[in-house]
Amino acid sequence: MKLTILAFGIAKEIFGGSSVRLEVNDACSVHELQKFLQEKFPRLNELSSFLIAVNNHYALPGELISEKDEIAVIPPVSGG
Amino acid sequence: MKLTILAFGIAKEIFGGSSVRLEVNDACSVHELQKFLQEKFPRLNELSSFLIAVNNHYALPGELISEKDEIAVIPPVSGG
Amino acid sequence: MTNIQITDQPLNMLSCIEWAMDPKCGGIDAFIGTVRENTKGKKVLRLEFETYESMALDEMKKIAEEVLQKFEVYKILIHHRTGVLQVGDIPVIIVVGAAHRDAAFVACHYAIDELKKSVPIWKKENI
Amino acid sequence: MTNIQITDQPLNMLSCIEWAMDPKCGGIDAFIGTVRENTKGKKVLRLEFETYESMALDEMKKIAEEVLQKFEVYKILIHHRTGVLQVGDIPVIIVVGAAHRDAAFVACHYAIDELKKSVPIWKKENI
Repeated sequence: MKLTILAFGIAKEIFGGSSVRLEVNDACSVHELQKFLQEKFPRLNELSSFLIAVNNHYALPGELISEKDEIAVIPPVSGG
Repeated sequence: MKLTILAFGIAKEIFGGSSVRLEVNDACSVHELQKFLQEKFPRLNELSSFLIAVNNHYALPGELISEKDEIAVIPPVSGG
Repeated sequence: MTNIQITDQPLNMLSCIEWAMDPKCGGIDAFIGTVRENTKGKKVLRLEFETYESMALDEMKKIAEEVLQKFEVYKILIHHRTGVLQVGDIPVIIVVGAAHRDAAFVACHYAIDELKKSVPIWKKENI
Repeated sequence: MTNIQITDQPLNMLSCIEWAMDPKCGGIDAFIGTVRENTKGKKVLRLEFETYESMALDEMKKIAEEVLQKFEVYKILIHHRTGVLQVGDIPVIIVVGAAHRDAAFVACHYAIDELKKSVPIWKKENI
């Protein structure tokens, strides 16, 4: 399936834009997506952490992703 | 010596005014003054506590009072 | 009651605090974050705050609801500003109204700590 | 820096908070006390605050100096109002400015706790 992945903060610089379109396996888990992104964008490994948000909430590693979900890469936050 | 003692809060009601003039022994201590006031104004015993301020600070029981000091009776405070 | 907002306009301290005032409340605690001239020893001129707005609003609402459940407080407001801010500008205001002051302090401190952990907002230096 | 005041005029929240803002400060905590409609189950309409002003100012200064020594904070303001106040009116404002928020919260909480213990101000109900 084809996913559009939103990027924020430093992830935007790593992706070279505020979103990226990627082809991933169907029924991909959050954990698999993280691995896949780390391979594709090795600079993600330089971050102390990055999380995946699915439909505006922090997703657990085992959660399955479908094509209609809103997916985002969340590097360490620094608001306030 | 003759002292003018300022009263605030409930002490004002007990004294029947915002100050009272009293004749006390020379070189009277803060503790002695407290005892003396309790005898003269028994309603002071109904308070959970009352302190004596000498020249705008809380005085210790052993402190000696002189005629030129500013003396005040401080019932439990309730500001804020 | 909760009052959550993300805006690119200057935050209005007075109206934020007045929102939290209530005849039932005896104590209001307000945290006002300001842009400091120094971060980790580096001179700061301005910062840019970026947000994933839909998710940030959800996370801020979650924090506010949690605060109302966890602590004896009546009202919580969380406003965050985005865009480019200068030193002295206010990126965040949190106001908590409670019957008693201890709950107001604890709840307000908790809310800003949680905001800094989970709300998807990012500050960028060197802009 | 300290800013201590006792006044019979309404307190100005905005100018109190603005006084504590500083390029060195990243966090400001403000405590705003308000007159509640209930105290110990009794309905309150208004309260009268009386003070032993010269001593109260000294005690407030002592608290402020102690806060500056004890905690990592730059600025503390303590303003108290006297006279007759209605429900919703503000008898006290304490504002603390610090580089980091934890110190601001702890110092502000400490200051209001100390004020309630030692500053010679009295509230009278039934007036």
